Amino acid sequence: MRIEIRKEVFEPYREVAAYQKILAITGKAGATCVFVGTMRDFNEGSSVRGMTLEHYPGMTEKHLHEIAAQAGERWRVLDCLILHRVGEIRIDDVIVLVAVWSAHRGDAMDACRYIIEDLKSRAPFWKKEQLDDGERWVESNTTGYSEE
Amino acid sequence: MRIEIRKEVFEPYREVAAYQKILAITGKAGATCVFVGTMRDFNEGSSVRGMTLEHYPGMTEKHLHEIAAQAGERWRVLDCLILHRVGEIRIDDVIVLVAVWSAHRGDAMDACRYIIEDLKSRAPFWKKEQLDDGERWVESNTTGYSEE
Amino acid sequence: MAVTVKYFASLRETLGRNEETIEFEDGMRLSRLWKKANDGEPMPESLMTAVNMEYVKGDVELADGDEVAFFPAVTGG
Amino acid sequence: MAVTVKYFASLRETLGRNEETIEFEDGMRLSRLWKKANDGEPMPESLMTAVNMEYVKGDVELADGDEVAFFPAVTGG
Repeated sequence: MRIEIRKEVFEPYREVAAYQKILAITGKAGATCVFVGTMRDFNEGSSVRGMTLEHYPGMTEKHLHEIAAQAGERWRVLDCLILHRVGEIRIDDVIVLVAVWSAHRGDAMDACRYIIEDLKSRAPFWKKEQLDDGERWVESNTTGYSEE
Repeated sequence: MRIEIRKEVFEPYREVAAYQKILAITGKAGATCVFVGTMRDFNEGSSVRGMTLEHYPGMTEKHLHEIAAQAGERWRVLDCLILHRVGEIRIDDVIVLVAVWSAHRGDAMDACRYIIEDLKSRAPFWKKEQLDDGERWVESNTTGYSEE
Repeated sequence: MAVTVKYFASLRETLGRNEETIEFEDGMRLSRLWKKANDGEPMPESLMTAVNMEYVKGDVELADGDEVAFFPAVTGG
Repeated sequence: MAVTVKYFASLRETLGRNEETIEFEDGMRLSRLWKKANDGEPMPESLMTAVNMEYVKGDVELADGDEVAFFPAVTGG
């Protein structure tokens, strides 16, 4: 299991492929589910130019380890990788990567979903968006679906 | 949207990264969900050495396009990529890749799950496993979860 | 009139053939096609069937030039 | 006895400080700590609270050396 807070831009698929290479799970992991969250240029009806991601050093890492452990108790998980950016984020930068390896697809997909939903609602990160006419703290995360 | 049946081994994360580069969705796709299915060395209690994947040329591609279109009707999907191997598969080869890009995570994850579940239960592919003592046709796909 | 019939996977191996052309008069349905192609044996219930690369349910009527496929439960992914 | 208090995000900006040490006698609870640190103002209900980097619910008692954090709803991912 690897959980890291990153100050620098990262390429998520290169990270997943590189991490998988060091895992000793050849022939065991029939399923991998990867979620990648990327900085959009719009949020809640406004055009967004960039943002600053703040976190609580120490607690954030601790909380992510707890989430991963909980997922491992609820589903059969062989390994997982969680990377999350902090600092100055530009449009199209990757913000978060969650990858879960399991023998079977249901376990990998449910665990990945569980981790990203908990991360969004409970992990201590805060976004401050730069808009055309100033800045604003994001007050809460969305439900995860487009609003019609 | 790209849907391909592949006779040769492919590296899934390189495929996702390369496909994403040609998509004109910069700043729009806040969420990507990727599922990768890999050949295990065990199935239904037996040790497996490799397998042959047969498909129905024409119908398989048609069916996968229909699945992708249905997912796009049910969820807000910006794009998707589906790659599936056929022919001789070795342990640890990637069998299937499903990647879905959406503005929001719920849409990407639900659509990806929908596509892989339909693909497993309805897309015309058939697996013949090579065991230590002969071959066998896989009679049905599993539920997707480890059995305790 | 004639249809092309395809068999896949374990069914193809059991029958020992993968494709054939079956000629018939008017009014041919799926179950009768199967019997005509397979020495009068009834069609196994567990088979999946497609006509012109679309799944069909029930004993549909066939038309000249149709491509009919019989196959066991699918196991891709 | 003393605890370290941390504030994050919009709360940190509103209060104009990110960390402080608050000294107290025995029997200090979270709500009283907040008031002591913030001129007697009641603690906003919407805040999330953590003690020693674990979320806490309710008005828990604090111990010497605890690290207490107050912050608004989280918005990562």
